[in-house]
Amino acid sequence: MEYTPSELMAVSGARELGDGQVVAVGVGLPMVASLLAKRTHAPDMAIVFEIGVIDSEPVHTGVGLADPRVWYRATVLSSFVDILGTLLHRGRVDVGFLGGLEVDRYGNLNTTLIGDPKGEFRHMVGSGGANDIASCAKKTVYIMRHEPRKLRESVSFITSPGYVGGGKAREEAGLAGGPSCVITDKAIFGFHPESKRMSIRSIHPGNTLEDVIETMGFKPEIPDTVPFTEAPSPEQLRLIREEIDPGRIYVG
Amino acid sequence: MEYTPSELMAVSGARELGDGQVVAVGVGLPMVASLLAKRTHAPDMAIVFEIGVIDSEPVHTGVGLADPRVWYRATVLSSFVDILGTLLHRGRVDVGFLGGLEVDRYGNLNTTLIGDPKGEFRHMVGSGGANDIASCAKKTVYIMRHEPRKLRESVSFITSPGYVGGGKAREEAGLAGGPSCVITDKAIFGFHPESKRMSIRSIHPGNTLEDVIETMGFKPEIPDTVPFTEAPSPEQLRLIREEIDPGRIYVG
Amino acid sequence: MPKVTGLGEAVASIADGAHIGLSGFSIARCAMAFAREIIRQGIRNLTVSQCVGAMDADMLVGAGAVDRLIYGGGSLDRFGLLANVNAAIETGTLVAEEYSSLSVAFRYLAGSLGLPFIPIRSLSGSDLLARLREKSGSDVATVEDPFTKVRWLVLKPLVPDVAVVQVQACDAEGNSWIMGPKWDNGELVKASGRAIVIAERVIPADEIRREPERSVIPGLLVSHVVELPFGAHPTSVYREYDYDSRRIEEYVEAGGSRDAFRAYLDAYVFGVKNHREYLEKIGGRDKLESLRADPVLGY
Amino acid sequence: MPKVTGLGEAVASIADGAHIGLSGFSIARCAMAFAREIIRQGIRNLTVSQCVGAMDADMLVGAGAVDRLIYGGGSLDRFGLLANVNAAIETGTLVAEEYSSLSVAFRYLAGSLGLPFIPIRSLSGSDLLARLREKSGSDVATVEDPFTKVRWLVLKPLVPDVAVVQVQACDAEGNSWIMGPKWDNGELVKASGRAIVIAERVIPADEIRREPERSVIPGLLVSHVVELPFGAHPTSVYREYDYDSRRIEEYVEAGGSRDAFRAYLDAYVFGVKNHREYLEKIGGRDKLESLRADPVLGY
Repeated sequence: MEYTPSELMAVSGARELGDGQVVAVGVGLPMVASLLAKRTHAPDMAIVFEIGVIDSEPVHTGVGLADPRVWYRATVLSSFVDILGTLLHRGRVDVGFLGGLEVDRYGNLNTTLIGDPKGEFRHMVGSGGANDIASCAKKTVYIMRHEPRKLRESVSFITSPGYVGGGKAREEAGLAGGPSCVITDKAIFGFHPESKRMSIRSIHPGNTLEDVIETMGFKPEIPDTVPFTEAPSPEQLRLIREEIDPGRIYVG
Repeated sequence: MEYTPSELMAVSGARELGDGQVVAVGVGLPMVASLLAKRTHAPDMAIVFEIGVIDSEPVHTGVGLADPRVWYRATVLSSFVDILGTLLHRGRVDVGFLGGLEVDRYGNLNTTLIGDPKGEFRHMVGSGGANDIASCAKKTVYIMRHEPRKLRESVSFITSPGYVGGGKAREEAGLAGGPSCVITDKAIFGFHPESKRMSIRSIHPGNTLEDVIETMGFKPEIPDTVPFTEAPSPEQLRLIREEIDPGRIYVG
Repeated sequence: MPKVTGLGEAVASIADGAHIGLSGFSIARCAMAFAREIIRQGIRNLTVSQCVGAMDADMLVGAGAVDRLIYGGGSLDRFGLLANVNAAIETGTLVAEEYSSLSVAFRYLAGSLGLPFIPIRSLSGSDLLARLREKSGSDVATVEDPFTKVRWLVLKPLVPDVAVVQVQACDAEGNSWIMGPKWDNGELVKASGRAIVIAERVIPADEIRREPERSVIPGLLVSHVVELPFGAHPTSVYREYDYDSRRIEEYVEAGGSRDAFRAYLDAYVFGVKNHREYLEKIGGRDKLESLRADPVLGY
Repeated sequence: MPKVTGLGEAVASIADGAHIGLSGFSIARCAMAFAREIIRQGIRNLTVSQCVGAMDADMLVGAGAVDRLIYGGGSLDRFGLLANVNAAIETGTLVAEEYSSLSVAFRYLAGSLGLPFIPIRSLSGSDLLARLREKSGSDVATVEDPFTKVRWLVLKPLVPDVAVVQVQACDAEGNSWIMGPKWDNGELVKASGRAIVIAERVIPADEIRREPERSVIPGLLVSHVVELPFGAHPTSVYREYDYDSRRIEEYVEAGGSRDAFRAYLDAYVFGVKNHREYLEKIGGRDKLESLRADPVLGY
């Protein structure tokens, strides 16, 4: 069955989530991936939004977390302190699911200052809850487009820390957890257990290793064997297309 | 107009409260005094109970704070953290209104360990919110029976600190505020501005200075002139008897 | 795994020696049926915490199920003192760590937020603090405020293994409403490792999802949901039923002596197999209907 | 003194240079009519704080009313960026202290509870922290946890002079309901010196007293109550009305340049005398009715 790169990203994201887990997400592909996991292998997973929303069941697509469409039929409507404090900071969030404008080879995310073609820095969206999630979740999963300007040797501003300078740097900053994988539209990356450098885990069907590496801003670690990413199942595709994102707002 | 000592205590307590103030109280005479103030000179005063109740309008007398009768028609029903945290600890409670089993000459309250006739100590109710109120309110007002065993030279256990050892001891313990007066059924006491020893402020009509002193466990400071406490007005008595405590549960 | 279970199964999930935080305040929303089942199952060596000690904790202490009580003092309001707690303190059979209401609430709050410690103005200058320093020096300390250089008392977070909370209504996942003041229950549940919810009524999830602002307990913290009408008897559940004065007075009278309290337990705990038999014993449907709350007054 | 006043009087109570905390999140429950009136009255040199920057803050910054912004980043969701905030940061006309959502929420929480400081795990290892240390070293520090000896980052409480909060309903004393997620509004109000409540509807106190569990803001913290239907337009108020996409897009287009934004202000702020004229200008009753929330969906 045919599928788009975005659909594979969503399906790959869903596979990172386990039943019974608590997952902190924003809108966009992370939300599609989470809803997909919940409707397939993880029915008892809890999906939380930072502003105070637990397990909503949207029937319309929203423009962001501030859109009441994404709060519909929640089980709890509360507050930042409730979600980011008593769940996340308390250590109850298993997976933080983040997008980003730029990520570096150590999994540090930048959503604050982005260089423009003139070499000047433009201020973007900053952290929101992303820094909190990257700092406090048991692990984080990133989803982003595979482009040289997005997958960078280093970022100009660490908004949300990954493994900081690599090695034990994250631990030394007092943080547990850290990014477990980066899902792009061409591949999935993990992190080397010691160096914490980004390492290719799998390549999406239809891409070559060369293409994957040439379209990023740095050369990732490459293990001896690189498998292809498992394709989406027809049922996963049906759920995304018919139930989760019928307007194809997120999964283009 | 005739009145009982309890009625004068309630009226004297009401006089310590100002309009617009936030007053933390327990049930009993402090509540009667507060409701009286609110229905007379302090309509915009807020009465708060530690368990999470603001400005209730009881129509039946309750057995204590845990009795839903005293929560009736509240404007807010919330929590300890809301009342004792965001109001009291935040510094927004103007007056804390406390009863006590024993108070010493420095205004320290004991509700924990009380000596029995055999010379043994019996464990009583402990603090509840009393220690918090005594520690954090801008000032505290005590209401208690005038008996030698209740007004003591020293207490065996400081549950809720007054001026601790007197002088600057309260400040040195890191606390502002402190007791402003003790209302008994025979007199009202203040505290000497420097020594922080209990000092007679006024005597209730019908009592003598000698009687007041002889029926306490220590000799208070006595200023040159000791006025009589102002008697209740007919309207105050009417409100207490007909509206606030018609069953005469608290004002015996 | 379905969370809706019987009381026996929920109670059996509590290990000897566990730290449980109880939902009661004085004579309101006490986990009484839960306490009776704990005693019946013979679970022991518990640590119990509560902002203000209540009838549920007192009964567990009276039955010898509690080694350690962390609380802010307490009573049965005008009905009397926590006679079993007080007696156990006086005879030294109970390690009691006494705080104030706010200091226990702040310890739960710190636990709920994953804070390493929480500063507080209360306790200073009191003998409560002096005793805490003697008994459990490791739970109180001081820290210098780096901004003002003032030294503050700080408390360690309090993190019960299990919160046991009596609520008016919840759904099958444990998403719960608590009507009336919540005292410490929100912070308690969120501090604890997990929660057991004992509900007067289990309602459809759709009802919860219609007013999600009312959810005080998120289901993801709940391990067991027990539907148990009148589970707080003889204490009250706001908007559901009033306290049962006669039965509380009977309890208070029994609290005067070891033998009398043993007789009380024999009658109301060991003498009945379960909550249903207990309700029959205290007067059955007629009695219970007489306690039903007036819908306007809430009691 | 009656608290119910017009918008003009409530806004006039805010001094130049005051620190105001705003209720908006992105494009939801923003204090837009309030922001327009601040600009009309020419109040300046404000410090504005918000967990996540929203349209209300962006408009005030664009009008030059703000010297200092304390926030956790932000956007107008898919409509666009906070163009005025970003431009003012880039040109250096705004002192922006950037945190994360939780760190601002924790600073409000500490302010609301009278804590001297609050420990947090967030920010460490990030350039947010590095910048905060450069810009406002006095608001972040470290403290050693006396229980574990681990060094923690701690934040100073954040205590706005005034919280400005857009709510669905309140009574004449300001006891308020907030439907939907409250994001930072509870902690904001309780941290602040006082609150101005802008309500879609002022309801009888009896209605508040029938469900006091729903009161998010106690009236005793409120100095002014302003009844102002559609006061958040073009942002949404859950269960009352949806956001107005066309008007938000118009705002976003204007945010691209100084001149265009000045023209926007001329049209929608300076070009109308008050909220009533503003509502006429954006389409009057027909337009507003088209935004009314569906009672089941809430939007």
